[in-house]
Amino acid sequence: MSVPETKIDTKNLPAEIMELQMGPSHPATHGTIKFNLRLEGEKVLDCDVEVGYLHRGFAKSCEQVTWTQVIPYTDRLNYASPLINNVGYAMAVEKLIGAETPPRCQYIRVIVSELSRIFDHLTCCGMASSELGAITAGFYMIEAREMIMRIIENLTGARLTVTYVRIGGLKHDLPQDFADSVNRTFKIIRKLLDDCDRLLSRNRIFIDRMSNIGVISKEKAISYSLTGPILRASGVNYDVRKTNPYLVYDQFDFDVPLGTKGDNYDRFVCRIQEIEQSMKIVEQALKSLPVGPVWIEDPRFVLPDKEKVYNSIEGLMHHFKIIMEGIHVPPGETYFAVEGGNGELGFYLVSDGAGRPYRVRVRPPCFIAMGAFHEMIEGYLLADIVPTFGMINMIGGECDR
Amino acid sequence: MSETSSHLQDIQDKLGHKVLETSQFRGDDVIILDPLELRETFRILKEDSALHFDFLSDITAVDYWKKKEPRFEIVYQLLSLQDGKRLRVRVPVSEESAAVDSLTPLWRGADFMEREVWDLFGIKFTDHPDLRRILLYDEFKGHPLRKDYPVNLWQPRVPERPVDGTFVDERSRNKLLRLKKTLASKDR
Amino acid sequence: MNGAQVGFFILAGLLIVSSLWVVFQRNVVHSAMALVAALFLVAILFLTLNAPMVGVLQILVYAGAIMVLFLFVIMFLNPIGLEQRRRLWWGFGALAGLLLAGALVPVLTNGDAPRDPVVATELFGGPEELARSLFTDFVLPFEIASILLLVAIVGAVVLAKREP
Amino acid sequence: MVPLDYYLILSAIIFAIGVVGVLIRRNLIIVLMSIELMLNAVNLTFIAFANSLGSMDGQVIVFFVMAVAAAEAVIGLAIVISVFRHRQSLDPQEMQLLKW
Amino acid sequence: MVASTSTVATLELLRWIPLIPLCACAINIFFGRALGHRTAGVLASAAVGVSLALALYVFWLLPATGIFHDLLYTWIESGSFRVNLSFQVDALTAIMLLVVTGIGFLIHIYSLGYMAHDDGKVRFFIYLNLFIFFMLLLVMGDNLLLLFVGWEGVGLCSYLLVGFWYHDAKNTIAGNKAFIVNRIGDLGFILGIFLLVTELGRQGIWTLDFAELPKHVSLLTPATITLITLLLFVGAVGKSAQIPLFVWLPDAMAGPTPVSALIHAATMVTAGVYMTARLHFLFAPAPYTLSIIAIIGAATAFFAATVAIAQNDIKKVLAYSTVSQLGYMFLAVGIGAFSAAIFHLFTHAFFKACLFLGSGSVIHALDGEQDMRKMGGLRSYLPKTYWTYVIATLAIAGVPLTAGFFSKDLILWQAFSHGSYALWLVGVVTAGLTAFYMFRQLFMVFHGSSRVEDHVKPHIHESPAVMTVPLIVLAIGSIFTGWLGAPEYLWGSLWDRWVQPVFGGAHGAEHGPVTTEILVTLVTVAIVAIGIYLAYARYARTGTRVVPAEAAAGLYRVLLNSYWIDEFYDRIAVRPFTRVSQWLAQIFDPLVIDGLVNGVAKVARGFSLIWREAQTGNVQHYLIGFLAATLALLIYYLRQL
Amino acid sequence: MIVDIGIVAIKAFLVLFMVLNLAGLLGWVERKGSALIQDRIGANRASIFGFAGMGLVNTLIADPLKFLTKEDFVPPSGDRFLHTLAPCLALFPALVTFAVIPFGDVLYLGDRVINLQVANLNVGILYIFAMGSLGVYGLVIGAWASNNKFSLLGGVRGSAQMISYEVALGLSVIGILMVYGTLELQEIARGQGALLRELLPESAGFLRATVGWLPAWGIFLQPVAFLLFFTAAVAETKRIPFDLPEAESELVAGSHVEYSGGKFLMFFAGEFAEIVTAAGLMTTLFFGGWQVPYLMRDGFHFPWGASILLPHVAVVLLQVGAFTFKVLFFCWLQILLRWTVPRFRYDQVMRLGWKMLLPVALVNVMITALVVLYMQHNP
Repeated sequence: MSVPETKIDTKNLPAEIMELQMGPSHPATHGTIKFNLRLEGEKVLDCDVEVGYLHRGFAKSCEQVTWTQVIPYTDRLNYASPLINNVGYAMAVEKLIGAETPPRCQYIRVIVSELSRIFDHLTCCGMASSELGAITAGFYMIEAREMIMRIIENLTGARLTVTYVRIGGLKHDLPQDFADSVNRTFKIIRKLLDDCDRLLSRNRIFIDRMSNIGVISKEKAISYSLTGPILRASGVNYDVRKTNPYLVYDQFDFDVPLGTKGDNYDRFVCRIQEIEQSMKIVEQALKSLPVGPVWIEDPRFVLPDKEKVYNSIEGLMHHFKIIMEGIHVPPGETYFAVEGGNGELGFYLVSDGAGRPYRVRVRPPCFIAMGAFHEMIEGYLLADIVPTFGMINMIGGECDR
Repeated sequence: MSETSSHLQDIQDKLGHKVLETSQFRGDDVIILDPLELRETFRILKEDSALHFDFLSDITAVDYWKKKEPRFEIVYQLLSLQDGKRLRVRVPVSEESAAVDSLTPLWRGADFMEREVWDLFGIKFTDHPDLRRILLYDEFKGHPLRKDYPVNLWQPRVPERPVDGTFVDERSRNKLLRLKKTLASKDR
Repeated sequence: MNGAQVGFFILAGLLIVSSLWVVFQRNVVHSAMALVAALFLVAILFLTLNAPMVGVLQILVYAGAIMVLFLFVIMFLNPIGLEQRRRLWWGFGALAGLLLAGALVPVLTNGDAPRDPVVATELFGGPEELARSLFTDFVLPFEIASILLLVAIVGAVVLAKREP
Repeated sequence: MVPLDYYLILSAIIFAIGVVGVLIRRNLIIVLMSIELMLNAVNLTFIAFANSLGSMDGQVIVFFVMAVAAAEAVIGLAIVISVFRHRQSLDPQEMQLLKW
Repeated sequence: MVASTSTVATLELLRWIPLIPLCACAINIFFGRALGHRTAGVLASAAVGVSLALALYVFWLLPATGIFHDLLYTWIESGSFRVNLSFQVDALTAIMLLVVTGIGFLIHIYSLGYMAHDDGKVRFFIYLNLFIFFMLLLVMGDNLLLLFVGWEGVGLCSYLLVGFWYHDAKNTIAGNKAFIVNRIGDLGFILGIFLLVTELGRQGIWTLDFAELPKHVSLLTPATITLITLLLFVGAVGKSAQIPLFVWLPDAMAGPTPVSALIHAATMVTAGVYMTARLHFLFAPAPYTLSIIAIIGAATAFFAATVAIAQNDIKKVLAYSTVSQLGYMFLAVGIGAFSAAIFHLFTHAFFKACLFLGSGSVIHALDGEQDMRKMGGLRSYLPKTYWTYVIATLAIAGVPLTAGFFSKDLILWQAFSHGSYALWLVGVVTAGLTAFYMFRQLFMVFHGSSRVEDHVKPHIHESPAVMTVPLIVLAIGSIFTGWLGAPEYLWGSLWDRWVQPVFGGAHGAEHGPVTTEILVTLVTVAIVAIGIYLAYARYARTGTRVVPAEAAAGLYRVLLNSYWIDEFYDRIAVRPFTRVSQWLAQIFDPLVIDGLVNGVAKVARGFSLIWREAQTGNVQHYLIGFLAATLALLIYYLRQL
Repeated sequence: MIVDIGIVAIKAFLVLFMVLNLAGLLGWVERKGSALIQDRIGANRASIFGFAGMGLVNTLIADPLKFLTKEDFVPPSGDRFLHTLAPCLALFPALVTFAVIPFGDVLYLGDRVINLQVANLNVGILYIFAMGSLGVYGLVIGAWASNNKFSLLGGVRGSAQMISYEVALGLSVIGILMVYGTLELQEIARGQGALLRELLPESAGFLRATVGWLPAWGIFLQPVAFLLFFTAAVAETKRIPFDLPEAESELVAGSHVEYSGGKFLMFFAGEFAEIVTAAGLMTTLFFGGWQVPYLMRDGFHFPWGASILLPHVAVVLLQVGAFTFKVLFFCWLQILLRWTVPRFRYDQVMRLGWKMLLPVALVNVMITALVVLYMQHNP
């Protein structure tokens, strides 16, 4: 008897799987990144992250220029918080040299780092909320960010490519009315954040979109080497400023906000609270800002005064040597990490004693976070990519280098 | 400093002959490890309760072309979340057998970092689940962070990749399609 | 031939054309759109037949819901590729259709219903009339129809749902 | 006034077209749509008779036909979906399970 | 026969008596799990409690010769044949009502405690409520068909409850046995109903109403009546576990003890008695049947009593005791003493329920142990259980001034005065046996030295109040209910005055000389006393060795295995049946039947192989045929025009 | 005859003109409004010959011009015919629905009585739903014809969403229909001219005394229905928080992703026309339509007895003005909403529609039915 051989397996029917390439030019993938998604309906079954669209060969470029000339390159890493990159790189080189900057310089570095962190978090949260459709709240944050931007512009002369920090010091001291303008701005920012809090943090739709989405557990977060707000949202208390205090962070009173669930909402709240903590640090630093030079006193690494350069042959030669050959960093290697906007921003430098770095390696926090993205999004819906990716705060410049 | 030295001594005791050399520089603890059975060595570093380097900060490599033999060194930055101790592990790899054990079974975050090292240095990681280029495109030739890769080298142009599985309604006459057809006929 | 008849012929012509389109289009979505047009035209014909309520319902139910469902399924499955025309088979089908129409027309026109419509009242075909009829004489079928719809919903869910 | 016969002839034609569609098409969705067409042809006769007899019954029945059509479409499409999942095809000829 | 002169009144309250337990049952079916075990049980009990209250109210309203009637709707209507779904309550029904709801309520309460730790509690109460509903339907139905529905319903519930712990195959087998044996009886019963309907129908009377039937009994020939009553009695034999269909009842003890108490002692098994009493107008004019009933009853009573002597399972003893007591009732029926039968039914319900519940309490205390050889000396552990048990045992044994004394004595006196001395003798001997085995049980369980297994010993505890309070109530009933039917030489029978009108002149109480009556009673009491003494002598002393089954010899062994009746049935009925079935299944069916069927199929297939080519499986090809036929029809129609 | 046709044509033209212009206006309002909310300046670059002062007018002209002069792009693998048809399908229902919405009471012109409504259908509200249900085709067909996975996803989302919310939309109105007992919108609008105390039964003396002075607007009789209707209507217009078919951050622009130029303008205008229609419906069903409180055909009659008599033309103008004002108000409300809240996720929208709105609407219908029944038996 010829019974047609059709076994109907109702459990494992072939699914209508749709392959969708999201990016690299897609509104949600700010910066440039591509997700190769496999969807079942709207559910993400599989997500392959493709990065590298903004790869500029940062490391290779750094090997071609002098130690000092690397600093502008670092501006372009995480362009939402360029000052932290500057600080991190400069301090890594200083560690290799074995020098320590004067206290005023350290205080100013703390101030600019924290301003940059506020800047970074505001950008991240603002963009994330506006991608969710809450454009107004997003604009409020952008407005607050714009005020920070003005302070930085006033300080460094540039909005984004600041190049403010130097090896062994700073480009120049703070301007006159810096403290006043910062305090004035913070007042406005606090009010704006209050507005955002009302528009977002207690908005049912927003909470529904954010909470329990992109959950990553404590153990997995550690296993994926996540750092920064993402790790802390999962409940791991790791902040470089607290664990390995650098600069003068150990002199300030601030808290590290921690999450519990490790979902997007925790990340969002962590970042918002970190803004407040950063403002607290800046205010403390401004209050106890010591007087003194902002440069170390070591002619091997510091450019001479312009007066000397123009008036004496030694000065001119000194200047020429440093500019043309670069400072001579003793041979060796070192790793130095600061807490960047997205997490541990580490610099691994190798010097062979010449004026140029032999190897510059950045540990890019958001590049590593993108490695965990598929873990965060698989099993959620297509629309959940937007907040999840937004809360990672992938910055193309830093991720792709 | 004696404290950290004893720390290094601890590690040496635990790992035995796997540690080729230990050193300290500017307060950083550095050990150089034997590339053989690397994963097991790292497992000890990660899971030993006294060492407990449970956080893998970074993986990168350095090319000591014509400076050192073996040519490459893979550099791991480890961190202990308990007390914030850092440890740098360097693993020399020669050019001929440019491959070491992948650490993805220990730290899943090692995935991207190892792919980057493969991409830029051409060092293979055995047992890596998905060792592809990551920052550069698939057709890229060479590994640019090697010291013998010239800075100003131009890569060949990549032809357009074919796109499969798209439904094209032939009757839809629009400019682009017409343009392509005329171009094709001209080629003929 | 008066104005009403001219209107009817225009509508009828359009209806036949769109119906033919439904059947002979190779592209499913085009077929579906032609069917929407046909349903819309039928609704207008209903309006000319003193049945505004049913006409509007026709649009609401058929065009607004059922056909959207069709389109939804078409998109959901997204069947790629066009059907091949098989001349012999299609010709045979067309012939059969002609035969059927040829046989149906005389049978249908042979009824003993009055050829000219009864003059309708103002309310005829309106919601009140329909509702009165529906909820008095036809209340049992109405309830049964509701059960039928419920069964259809359950059945559709059971059929189309994939086991997790 | 348009005579009743016109409507009847029209619906006969539409019905025949629907039958042709069910007969010749090799796409289940179009087959279903052709069935809808046939139902509509019948509806048209109902409405036409209702008008000519001055009775609401025809319209009420059309109402029920619509309900049935909705149910039929829903179930039919659900079947189409599950068949497509098994066969990756909408061709009725692919579904010849009902034979010995 | 005599049309009752009673007045018929409508009382819409009646319908709620059965419907409330049914509602509770339905609620528990759908929401029982959601309500939780405890609430479900309380709900079920409360429903029966409400029924009890209603029954009491109805009882209070009911005049001595009145009938309450409540028509729900007409169930079957076919020509002049009409069956209503309607309830009636007369004196007989009222008593049954009180027994069912009263005992039922107490057992529900008891079950709350007894089943407290069982997983299937909700299910249990669903079944119990359903049972109560069907039982009430049985006793309240105003026609034979409704009675039959209740009859089958209680059978179903019995089956469900016997096999309640269905995880154990033994229990399900017991349930099946009960069901199958009952089916044999029911077959007779339904045949009897059919015969009654057709025979009456032949006379142009189409009815099954109890109110109507008596008027038409005279239309039937005596032979027909005898046949009908015999068939009906077969049903009663099955349901009430008489010889030869008693075998299911001992096995039915596999169910939970409250079930045994309610179904297999107090209510369901007495349905047969009730049925014969209800149909007394049919049975009374069938003397042949009555004598058969009397003989079967007496035989059963004696036979079961002898078996009970040797049983070691506490519940088995009670089961055989029940069979025996039912035999008494049928004995009473057989001599036409319906009133006495119902009276014994009534008192028996109390003391037997009390005994079962007491045994349940013992089993509960001993963690499920049922073997009397592993009991003993429980008196001090379970004081309340013990004292109620003592009272109930006294009652069943027929010790003077207890309920059992009065009712049993009434039956024996009726038999004696009826002139059936042989029956009387059997009854008296059985009474002695009853006393012996009941006291044997009492002594084995509560007296003597403890033979309880060591691991159980520390856990022995008196049952909670929910279980002991029903026991106490029932024990009180076991004494005082009997006083309702005291013989004339004491204070006279309230009972007869109440019930007798129902049976009209079916059997006027025959009052012989009082001295004779007292003498007869004294004989009975003496024999009972002997039985008690023997039991005391044999079992009451501490350290008594209890004969284990293996060592049993001779008569004891015969009794222990209940005359090997089960085996006998197995030999003569079950095994041949199985063998024939096997032959049919393994030889006849595959070869002959299948051969025929397959042959037809093969022939058909041969043709189909040719025809199937036309069946492409393609819908559209089928549509062509469809279309062709339509066209043909249309053309045919056109040609007609 | 000719005059009648002329009047209808004028009414149709006026309504069409107003709706389209309102749609254009809303485009400007939306930009300026959002800018106002977000502390920005907003659209200020459109200038004609360097004259940038009148932002509104300039934007009204510049926007369409910009769209019309852009390239009309059809994706290479798309379906050209359907791609062109889709925007028409999107715009058509949005425009024709306004035909049955009354914008004023009757106007007496000489001995001619003009009903200020383009078409008076006895199944008016059903007509609106029927036409509204056609709106989904533009979206779905456009999405399919683009042959783009993002637009396909948007189309699937859109069709599911619109069908789902049509149910809630329809059910939310049933209460209103029961209260006023008609399907004709003009009748519903007229019904809202009464005062509450005329509707309340004698027995509800306290209510009559306290709120009896309120006009019998739908919002007072069916407040829940209004909330449901508002939500469902916003969902039907596919704007934030329900803009899943477009969802620019995840689906780029969803169903519109392959549209540019004039076709996109049609989608755009269709969306704004839908807003206007939704606002018109909200006004007519829940806020008295063209009714001004206490304004009768001959002037104001206040509940406390005072009255101001007005000429007929003034009354009609007041009514039309009130209607326009209300419509504008609801348009603004929708825009406000769009710039305030984030977007739902697909499953959340479905959950809201089927598990929140639908049951609440059903309960509302039942309660309303009970109350209406009670009032019929206890007048």
